[in-house]
Amino acid sequence: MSQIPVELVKILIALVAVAAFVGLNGLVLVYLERKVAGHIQRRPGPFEVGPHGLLQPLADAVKLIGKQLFTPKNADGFLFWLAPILSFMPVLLLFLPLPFGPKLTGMNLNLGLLLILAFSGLNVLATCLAGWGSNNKYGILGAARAVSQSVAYEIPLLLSVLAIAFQTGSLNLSEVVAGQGSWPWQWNFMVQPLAFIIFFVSALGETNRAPFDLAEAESELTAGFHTEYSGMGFGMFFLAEYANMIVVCSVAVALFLGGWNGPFFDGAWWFLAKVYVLLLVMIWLRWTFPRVRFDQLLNLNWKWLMPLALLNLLITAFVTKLS
Amino acid sequence: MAANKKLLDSVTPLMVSKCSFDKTGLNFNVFLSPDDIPTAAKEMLRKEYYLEDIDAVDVVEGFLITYHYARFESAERVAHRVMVTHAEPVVPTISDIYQGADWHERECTDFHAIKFSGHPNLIPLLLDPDTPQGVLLKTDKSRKPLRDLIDFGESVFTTDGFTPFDEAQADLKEPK
Amino acid sequence: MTAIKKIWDNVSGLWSLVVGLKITGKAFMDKQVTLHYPRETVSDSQLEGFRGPLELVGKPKVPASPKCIACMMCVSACPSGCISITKAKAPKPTEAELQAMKEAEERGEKVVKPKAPKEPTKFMYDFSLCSLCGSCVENCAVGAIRFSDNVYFASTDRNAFKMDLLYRLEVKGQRQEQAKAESAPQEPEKSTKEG
Amino acid sequence: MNAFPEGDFYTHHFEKGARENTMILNMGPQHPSTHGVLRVILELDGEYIVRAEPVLGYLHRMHEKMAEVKSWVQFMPNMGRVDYLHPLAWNHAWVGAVEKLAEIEVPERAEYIRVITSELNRISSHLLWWGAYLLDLGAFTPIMYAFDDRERILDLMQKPTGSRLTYSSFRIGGVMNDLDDGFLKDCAELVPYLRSRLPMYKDLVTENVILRKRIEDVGHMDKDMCMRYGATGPLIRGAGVKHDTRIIEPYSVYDKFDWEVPVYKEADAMARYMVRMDEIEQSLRIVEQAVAMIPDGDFMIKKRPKPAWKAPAGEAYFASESARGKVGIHIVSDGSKTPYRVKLRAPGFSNLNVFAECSKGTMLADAVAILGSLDMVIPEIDR
Repeated sequence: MSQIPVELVKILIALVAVAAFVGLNGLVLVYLERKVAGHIQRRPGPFEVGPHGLLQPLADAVKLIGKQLFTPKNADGFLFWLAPILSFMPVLLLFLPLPFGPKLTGMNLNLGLLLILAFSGLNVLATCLAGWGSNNKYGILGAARAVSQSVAYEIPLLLSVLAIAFQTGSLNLSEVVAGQGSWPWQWNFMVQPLAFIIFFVSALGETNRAPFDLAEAESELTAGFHTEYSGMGFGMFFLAEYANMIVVCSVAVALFLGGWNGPFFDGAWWFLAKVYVLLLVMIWLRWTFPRVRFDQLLNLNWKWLMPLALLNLLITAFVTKLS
Repeated sequence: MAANKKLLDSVTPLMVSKCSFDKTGLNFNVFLSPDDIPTAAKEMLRKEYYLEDIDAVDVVEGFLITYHYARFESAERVAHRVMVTHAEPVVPTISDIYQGADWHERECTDFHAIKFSGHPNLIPLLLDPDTPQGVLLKTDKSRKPLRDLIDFGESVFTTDGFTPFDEAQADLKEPK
Repeated sequence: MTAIKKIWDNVSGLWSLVVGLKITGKAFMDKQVTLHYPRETVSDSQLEGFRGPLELVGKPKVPASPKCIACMMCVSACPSGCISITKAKAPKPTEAELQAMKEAEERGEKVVKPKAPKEPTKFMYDFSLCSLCGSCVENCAVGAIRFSDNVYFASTDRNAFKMDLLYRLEVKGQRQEQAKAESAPQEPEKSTKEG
Repeated sequence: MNAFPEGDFYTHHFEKGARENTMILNMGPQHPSTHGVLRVILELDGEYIVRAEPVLGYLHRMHEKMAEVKSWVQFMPNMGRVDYLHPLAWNHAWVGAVEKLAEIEVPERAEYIRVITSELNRISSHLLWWGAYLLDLGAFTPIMYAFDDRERILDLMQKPTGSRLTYSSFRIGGVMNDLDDGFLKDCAELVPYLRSRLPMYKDLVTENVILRKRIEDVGHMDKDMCMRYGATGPLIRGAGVKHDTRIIEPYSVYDKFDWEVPVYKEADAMARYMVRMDEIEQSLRIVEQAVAMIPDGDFMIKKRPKPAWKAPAGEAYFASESARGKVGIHIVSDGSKTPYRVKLRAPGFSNLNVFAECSKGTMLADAVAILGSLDMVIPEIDR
């Protein structure tokens, strides 16, 4: 009997931990989103279930799980149910290379950044399948929007990440974080402000968050690609959306905001705190702005973000070469 | 000032009467024969009137169809009126001149079962397609003669032999 | 020139986004404007002018019996036909009265038949039909109906909206008397004076 | 070939155009941005609209038939329910038409009360439109701020009118209730408060670059188009024509106040948006002046019409300006207890008619922006 490789056990444990983390964070984020939305709109938000509505997301989760799973007529059953699974599963992998703390990494990979970028691309496929498989016209429109949007926004995202990679000379997230100091002025954000802004805007586009939530624009497409999903089918998309938000924010924190480094006490709490600050900003943006139109969204990408990101990359390359 | 009296250059109305705006909200009543309606509408569009609405009143003599025209920049309301019989309620459409008339005409068809000849899309608008047309039609008993209802005001132009109230028909229906 | 203007437009556009964020951020910090319904309720002063389901007004001295004279004005005024009133019938004359009437007739005098009392025996009101327009209240000659201030009236049963207003008035009157009776012992002097 | 042979009457009637690769999309009657139960059948080429056809009648209640069976007084509550967002304009049109027919002289104080309540109602209607339009465009927060302010107006209006939504407080010959001093004082206080909120609206939404990019140069409706369709209200004012029934055919006491009709030349959705935002300001001006100028006197004529009141025979047409445009009521009376024929001209009916032509060749998102900028109230359109 051959021995079970230690690495495999480690990854399995990490995956379970990540799944728990994603689930927990999803609940917290749902609560946070609704609470922040409420307060921005000068109302209390969820209030009835548990103290200050703390158990509301749990109740919602139970409700979603308890609902009937419904496959629409003439839908492609296989693709239809593959889509939510496909949207959720890769997200777990994305968490593996994230450096939560100096020692707290699921899988310390040299190409961690590449893994994240590669697997986050899979999400598009899920959206596409969901729209196609559900045999719904709104779904197809939503999926078509989502695909062109994600494809477009991946480029500036990559380019801005590449700028950091050039600068630090590594694709290992832990190394990138370790290269930054404890104080805010030692973080990459100070050196690469443009890359950070481009990354953040592209991240909004990539995760389909307002004002770029065109794939599910409810006033136009009712619910876009997940129009036909009920119960946990919808729940999976929902969870995947929040998990994706956490991933992009974590990457932003690791690349630009010093990761676990922070004044006085380095550690995972700094990482989490920064991630949640970014998430709050995302939520804040969502509840403030109207949605952009589709051609404007692409214009913004191709005419502004792309050239700027390229320019930024060029300058970074120059400066790195010179120094 | 004959042209002014007639109000319209392109067609000869059957009768033009003047009303008090304060009393009825109308400046002029223009009686037309059904065939002249589109020509008159064309002229009204040229004179920068817009179509407010089209409505029909079911009276003993037939249907009195009223086209209300008004102006954007001054208080003026002209009513084009046309009488059609119950037996053959057909009026040519003006939806190719005033596109807004499209829905008004369809509504009229729903409510009074009036046919607008030449209308491209005369399908039920407000009513369910299965509902029979003419929900606002009155019964023979509840119909009133036109002269009991509307005072058209002082006539300024009349084609010979025209009266807005077709007396003969009204007398037939009301044996007294 | 146009290029500069274009760039300026874009910058001011971006600034407008920041202004928007500032406003929502301020609202986030501001206090909330909603009421936490089950724990807080709308104050009575804010309920002024509120129209709940109709109720009958009792006579000032006998709160359990209605002011209504069954003139049917409200019934004819109501656009939706939600009120139905049954008038009281003339009481059946007793034997003695019948006798008296007969005698009067024989004597050639004017017969005095007992008149129907001017009051309703039944006052039914269908709240589910009512459009709360107030025509009945306005047209009532004696001010016998008014809108109640029952804000929290809700029911899942359709029949709960068909109300017997006479019965409700009676119950209300009884309750008032009860309340009076209960409050009476607290003021013994007053009650003895009344007694 | 139709992939879904089921369809219904209207989808069967709406045949696919000559172009290939188009799809037919049923937007509504249950769709978030068709505000109630409007249904639009669209032929789409990708995201672009080739053809659009609104299908009405999902909220049709046949008010015109109801008018023929109810008495003159009894029809009043119906007017509160035709257009639930600005019912007082309809109230005004109905009482105006009947008063014109019966030649009733209304006390001046009653006219002032009508103007004050109707203008407050107009503001609340515009506020709700503003919030709902932003909701269409994907901003969720403005509607809550609008409701906050709208709620204050409703709280105030509740006292004299007895309702918060479907007002029917006008009466033939006057109004239902008098305004007391408390109301006038509160009203005078509310006006500056609402005015102080307007800059916030401007900063949060009007100046917002995303919104401007969304609705500028979208949904072009010029004067010619409005004329052909009979579109009125903010549509025609957004097309650069100074047309407001309150000024053109002055009714009530509107000619006594100092106010302006906002006019924008751009004829796009942004122009219509700006017209409405400016109208809030102008309505505040009217309310402010009316509250200061309101004379003493009766609020109802001495001989109020009883339920069985008979109007004289004849006809009358009365127009009033609602938040959506020109409301017209045409009455034909035979001198009996009930009207012989009542025709209601709903502004939304004509305004929505423009949509089919206007949305041609635009993107789906633009169609939503155009539809919102028309400010539809479906019960009014379907009547």
